[in-house]
Amino acid sequence: MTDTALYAAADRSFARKRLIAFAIPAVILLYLAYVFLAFDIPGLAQRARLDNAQTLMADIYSYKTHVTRDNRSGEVTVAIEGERRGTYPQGQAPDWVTLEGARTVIDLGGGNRVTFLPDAALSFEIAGYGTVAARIDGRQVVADLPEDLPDWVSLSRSRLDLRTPAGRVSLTRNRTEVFRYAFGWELFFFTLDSPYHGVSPAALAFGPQLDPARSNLAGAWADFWGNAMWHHADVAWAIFETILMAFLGTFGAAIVALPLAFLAAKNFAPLRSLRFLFRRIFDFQRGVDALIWTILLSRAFGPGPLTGALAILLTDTGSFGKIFSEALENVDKKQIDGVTSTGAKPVQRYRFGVIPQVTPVLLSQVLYFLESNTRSATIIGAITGGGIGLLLTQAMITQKDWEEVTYYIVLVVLMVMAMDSLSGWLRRRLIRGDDGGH
Amino acid sequence: MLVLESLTKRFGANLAVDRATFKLDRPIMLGIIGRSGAGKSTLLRMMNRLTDASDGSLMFGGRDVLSLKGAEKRAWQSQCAMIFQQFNLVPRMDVVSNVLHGTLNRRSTFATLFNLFPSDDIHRAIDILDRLGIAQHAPKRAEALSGGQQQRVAIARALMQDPKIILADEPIASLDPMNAQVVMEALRRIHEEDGRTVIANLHTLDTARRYCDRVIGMRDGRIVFDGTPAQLTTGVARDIYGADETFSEEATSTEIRDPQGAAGRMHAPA
Amino acid sequence: MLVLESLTKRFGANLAVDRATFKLDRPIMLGIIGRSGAGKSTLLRMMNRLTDASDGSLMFGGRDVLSLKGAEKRAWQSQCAMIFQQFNLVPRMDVVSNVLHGTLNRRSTFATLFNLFPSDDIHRAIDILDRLGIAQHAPKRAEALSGGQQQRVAIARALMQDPKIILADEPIASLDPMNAQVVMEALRRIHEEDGRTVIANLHTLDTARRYCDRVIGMRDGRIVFDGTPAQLTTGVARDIYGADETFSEEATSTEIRDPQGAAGRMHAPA
Amino acid sequence: MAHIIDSAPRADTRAHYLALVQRRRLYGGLTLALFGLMMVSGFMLADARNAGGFWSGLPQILDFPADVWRDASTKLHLLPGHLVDFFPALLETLNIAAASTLIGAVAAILLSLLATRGLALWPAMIPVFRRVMDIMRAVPEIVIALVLIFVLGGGPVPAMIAIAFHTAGALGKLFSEVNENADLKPVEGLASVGASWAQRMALGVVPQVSPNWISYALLRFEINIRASAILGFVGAGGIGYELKNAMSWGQGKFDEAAAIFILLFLTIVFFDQLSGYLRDRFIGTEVRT
Amino acid sequence: QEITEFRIGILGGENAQDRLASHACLQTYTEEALGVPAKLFAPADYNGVIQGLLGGTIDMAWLGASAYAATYLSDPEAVEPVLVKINLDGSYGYHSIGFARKDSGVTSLDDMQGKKFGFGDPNSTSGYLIPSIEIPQATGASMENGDYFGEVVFTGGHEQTIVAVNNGDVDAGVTWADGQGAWEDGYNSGALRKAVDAGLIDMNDLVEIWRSKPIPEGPIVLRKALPDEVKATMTALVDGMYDADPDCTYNISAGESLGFDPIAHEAYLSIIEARKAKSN
Ligand SMILES: Nc1ncnc2c1ncn2[C@@H]1O[C@H](COP(=O)(O)OP(=O)(O)OP(=O)(O)O)[C@@H](O)[C@H]1O
Ligand SMILES: Nc1ncnc2c1ncn2[C@@H]1O[C@H](COP(=O)(O)OP(=O)(O)OP(=O)(O)O)[C@@H](O)[C@H]1O
Ligand SMILES: [Mg+2]
Ligand SMILES: [Mg+2]
Repeated sequence: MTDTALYAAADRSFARKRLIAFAIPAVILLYLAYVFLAFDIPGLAQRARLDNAQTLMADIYSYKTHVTRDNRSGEVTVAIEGERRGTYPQGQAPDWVTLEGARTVIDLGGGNRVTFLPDAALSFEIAGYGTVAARIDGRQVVADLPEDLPDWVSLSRSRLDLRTPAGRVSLTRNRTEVFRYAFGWELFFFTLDSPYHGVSPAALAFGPQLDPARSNLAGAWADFWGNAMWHHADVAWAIFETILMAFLGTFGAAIVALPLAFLAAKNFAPLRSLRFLFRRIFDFQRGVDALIWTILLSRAFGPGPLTGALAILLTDTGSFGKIFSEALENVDKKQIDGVTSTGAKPVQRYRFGVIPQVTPVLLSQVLYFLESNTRSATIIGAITGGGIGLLLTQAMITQKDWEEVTYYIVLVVLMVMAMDSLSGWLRRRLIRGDDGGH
Repeated sequence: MLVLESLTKRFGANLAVDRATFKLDRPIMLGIIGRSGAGKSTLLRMMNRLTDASDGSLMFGGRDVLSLKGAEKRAWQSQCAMIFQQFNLVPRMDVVSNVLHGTLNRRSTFATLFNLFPSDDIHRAIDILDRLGIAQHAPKRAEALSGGQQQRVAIARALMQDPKIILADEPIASLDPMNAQVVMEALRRIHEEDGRTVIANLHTLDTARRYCDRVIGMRDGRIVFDGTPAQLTTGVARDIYGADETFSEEATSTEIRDPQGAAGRMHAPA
Repeated sequence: MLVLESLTKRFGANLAVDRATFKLDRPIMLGIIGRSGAGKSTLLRMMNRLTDASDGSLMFGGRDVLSLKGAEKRAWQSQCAMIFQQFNLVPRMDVVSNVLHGTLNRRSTFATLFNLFPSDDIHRAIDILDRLGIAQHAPKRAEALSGGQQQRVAIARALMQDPKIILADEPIASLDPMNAQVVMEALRRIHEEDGRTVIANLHTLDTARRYCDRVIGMRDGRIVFDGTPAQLTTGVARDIYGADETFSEEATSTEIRDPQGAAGRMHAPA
Repeated sequence: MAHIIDSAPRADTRAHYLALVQRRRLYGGLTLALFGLMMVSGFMLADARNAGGFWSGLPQILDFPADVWRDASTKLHLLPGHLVDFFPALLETLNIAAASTLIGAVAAILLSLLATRGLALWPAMIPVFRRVMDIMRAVPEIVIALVLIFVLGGGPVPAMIAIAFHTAGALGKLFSEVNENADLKPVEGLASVGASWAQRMALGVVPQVSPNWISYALLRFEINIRASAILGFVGAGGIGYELKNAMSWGQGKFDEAAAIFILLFLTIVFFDQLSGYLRDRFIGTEVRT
Repeated sequence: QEITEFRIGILGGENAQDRLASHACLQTYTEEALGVPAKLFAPADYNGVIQGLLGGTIDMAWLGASAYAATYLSDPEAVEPVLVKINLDGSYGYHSIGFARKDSGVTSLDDMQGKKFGFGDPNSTSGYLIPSIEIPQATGASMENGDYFGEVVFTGGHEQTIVAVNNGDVDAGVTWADGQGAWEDGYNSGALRKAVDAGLIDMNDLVEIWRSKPIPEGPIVLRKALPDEVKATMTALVDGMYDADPDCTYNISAGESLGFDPIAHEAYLSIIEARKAKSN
């Protein structure tokens, strides 16, 4: 009898548990389904541009050199990534391009060869396929290709486009272009106008002096640091500015928040109303968020790292104010009593009764924030105009050089991880080794 | 010398200390006993001015202690050292720094904020630690010490204040019997050698009997006994503790029986 | 039935279990004694495959237990229940759920995650709890129970596995004498009524003598004694525990002397 | 004699301690000086590299809010309409935050279990999973969002994926710290009955750690609301996008900006307080039981 | 009254590094002419520059006409227009150009019904203000989502618009160009030309679908509060740049031009009115 009652009770309790076990995932799934529809994820598949992803992936590890002939003037230019700053001086070209007056022979490697012929004509020897010849006939592009075009060819009246693994060739009335792809980040170390371009590191270190005015190492460093395509010096400054924003913002906020936190802590606030007021101010500062502070401050201070630092400072004063005052509310009264009983003055009471207790909590919080603020500073920089964040977002928005974007991303990730390790290291060191309670 | 007149503390409706009155006319070692909640701590905290009294007066050397304010109040606190059950040290600071806190009242705020204590003080602190047998722990953090050692650091801090009176609020309640004995002996020695008044809250009868010259018993905030240890019979104790017939002294004992049979009072009652 | 051959476990340079060899040919109740660090726990954990053996073999019914992997290994674990000194229940879950965990191996992961235990199992769990005298605690959280009750829940979980062998690692070490007796009696009853093999690590001699059919003594990882309780003389015990002349059995005893004077072995040795 | 023996170690202690104090003062002083120097020079450098100076900017700090107020105050009657108009954008921002927190938390649970000693399914892989979480945590959301906007087009999905990715790393680390403190006994108990890894985790670990997990996830949700608003600034939709457009137009649309700001601010404060309250409750229950 | 440094703000249109690089020559000339350090700032968007000018943290910038109007409407005393870029044919107007991908089949606004249309930055004259007034006149419908176009979005800037159209993220967009020279080159100057020079697009992939009436070129503005001799020096410097250093002129004027000529506030009155009309 008791057993049947127990059976029934257990059955009921398990029925309830099953209900909960199913209800929670069901609610979550239902919500995700709603989000799925609200965000139009089914439509995403159509909108997604996988060719973009491909471009991006290819750009990350390779670059292309453009060989362009202006079909009106017949002038041939060779430019890395087609950029002004990556253009070979007139009459010069990499060794796989042979300039022979009206003819230009471009060796794409592996038996693929493009020849620019006079009068806007070209021939393209494709390994394993044959030769494609094309020219401009009046206003129209004509090419000797079979009726059904292979899928790597696109031909219209105004344009011929041939995409082969060795490279890409396009012909329009105005110009003929050949792209040759190569691994690596182009001109990462030296631009074309540097005497050190294409010189091996060993030759740099031990070889003959290349520039009479400068020693090889000093010259190489100067040319690398001032690289006009990669702007290494500017990038280094940008990283430094970002870290500076995080550093000033975080520690500035900690310094401002500490005395205010006393006014907002239950056990230290002289007035209840004052405590309430400061709590609301902290909530406000956090609620407004660094992003909006940045916008508000940029009127007064203009673009630059100081504005970003102040924005972080304002938000974090709110966060720290809250965290610190909670830490202060949890202090151990005994230590304060101990110091008070010796006749210590109020300031001494805080110095010895309170500060040593809260320092570990405070310090570890501040250091945690330092790391996360490095990330925030990247984002804020993108908005105020400062630091690596601006370079990164601008490079991304203009969607041009994904290798630069990759470079910045790698740098940002390394920067954040470095700050993470640094703050972890400081946390371990200071909190264990801190005996003065500084 | 020290005169309490109807010293009273009210917490809301609760009378924690109810018209406590007694008088010390020379430095003695005074024990205050009573069960938990009897008002012992509150009494001591009022004497040190950690807690404000509700009523009554406390005179020391003719001065009205309760009316002192600000710097004068703190000066009084520095003359009237306090030792706590939980030691109340700053655990993350080293032992010497903790002892040096005893000089805070005398030194300028600014210098102490940066931990700049004169080296004379540092030497004296080490001497005091040495006297209490824990000089070798000087550079350690307070939290790294055992309970008994921490309590001796607290005593050292009190001595550093060079006080007229030492108030000790259940100084041995969190200690094991061995450490309890060391600490009580240290307090006794300070009383005897330096001639300082020591007032100690104790919750065990035998400790009071063994170390004190005079014992005060409190119950529900009132002083219900005031006499020599010899007058403190089991019957009186039963009254103080509000216990019934089954009360046994051993229940409150923490004493270590001396194996040589030399246990007992260290000295004759005053 | 169960054959251990040179079963060995090395932790770095330390030989926790050193070529343990014994054989059980029918279900008995086996006690393993030895002092702390002798390797008792490690031996049991290897048998349950919670810890991988370094060397040797363990055969059960002709099957090589040590070579089992994945699902087969888990199937073996479900046939060879384990009871821990610290109970190792899920404290925040109710008693019945904890007992039902004994069926995890048989049920699909998905079903168990959603609490889809068949109601037959639920009823059986309650029956088992009833058999162990704690059915009334079925709906409570495990953490709300006393130690002895929790250990009985652990035994219930073991029974729920319907195992051939029950391994118990110091099942009574964290229990008071009263609860220890209840738990040991439950284990004995399970052995006798269900005919299951019970292997229990015990750190007290008298418990082993009183409840076991056969006793193995371990010292420094090696099996130094294997015999009936009757053969376990004080001299032998002294060898096992590595104690000197002052060794007294009472030092390890946790037995409650029966006030009616009916204490003693519950049954004749096998 | 006894005196000499007695005082020798004391002199030693003194010298020893004084040396210690000297050293500590030196290091403390140096640290403090270094820190002060870094703060001051860092401030001066930032000041120099900024377009406007700190001291010259300080008196103007209220100019912008004043402009906004001047513009918005004449159009207060439009405010309720704006609040309604922008509510769907706010909802989108909240949905991004909630969905990414959910997805990120689920991934974080898996990652953290795989990266905790004693719980990991493949103990040898623990360092790998830890590194993975470190990297996921280090990548700012904005980076992933912008890359995904390139591939997927603008809208909430890139933001959601970006935030979820970062959340998985950030929560994963916190979760694995919680997991490390979990009691392994119940897990061992379940292992002894032949439970599979999933069963051991779900029945042995989750009940212990879920209050802390939930508390951290709530905190993260709060952070993610801000993150998703910020991502709107770079084209990921939601309230941030509206705010950027209104703010950029400036004079003339400050009433819209003000309305959006009020919505965003109230939302952040509301969820801040709500999550604070819920966290107290969850941690509270844990303490109680 | 003295200045200690001179701060030049550069509007969006290129990525930040390239913007700074193309203005480096101007920075050098400024330092030579004024004898104080010159600094370049490249905020992320128009608003950054406008706020800088209003707050007095940026001394000179080349604004779009609409951005000038925004600045003027916020504070008439903040800046004054001094110079304007002169096109190769001597005019100082330019056009808002609507364009689409050639392979999308869109050749005019008529084909855009129900499709996705992209503006640039809300503060851009050609990227938002003028098309948002003139296109509704042409289509006879508002720019609200679904009214004529299926969806109307802000891409954030000229360069983003070009990329978005080129990628097919939007079906058509508007940006600025002088409308002179060859379409294939992206005209003589403007955002399209810059994109072509940067190797970003091939103009053969794109078609023009709409062109606005001429828009007055945005002015180079100086902060009114600057000392008069500084204003005069800077005006003279930029005015004479075309003769002194054509390459630098090419860099700072986003393509080929005849340099800069003086202009006054009155040239922008109509734009200011248009902008007022677009405000709530
Ligand atoms: N800060 C306070 N607020 C309110 N009531 C208090 C406070 N401090 C003490 N009391 C009350 O005053 C009474 C006396 O407390 P007191 O701590 O002085 O007793 P005690 O004799 O020291 O006891 P114990 O041995 O437990 O320390 C008790 O009823 C206590 O609850
Ligand atoms: N996980 C481990 N890693 C390293 N050494 C271990 C481990 N587990 C046990 N040992 C060592 O193996 C030896 C045997 O330990 P075991 O726990 O089996 O002894 P025991 O007889 O159960 O002792 P106790 O009564 O203390 O439980 C001991 O020396 C112990 O330190
Ligand atoms: Mg007390
Ligand atoms: Mg064991």
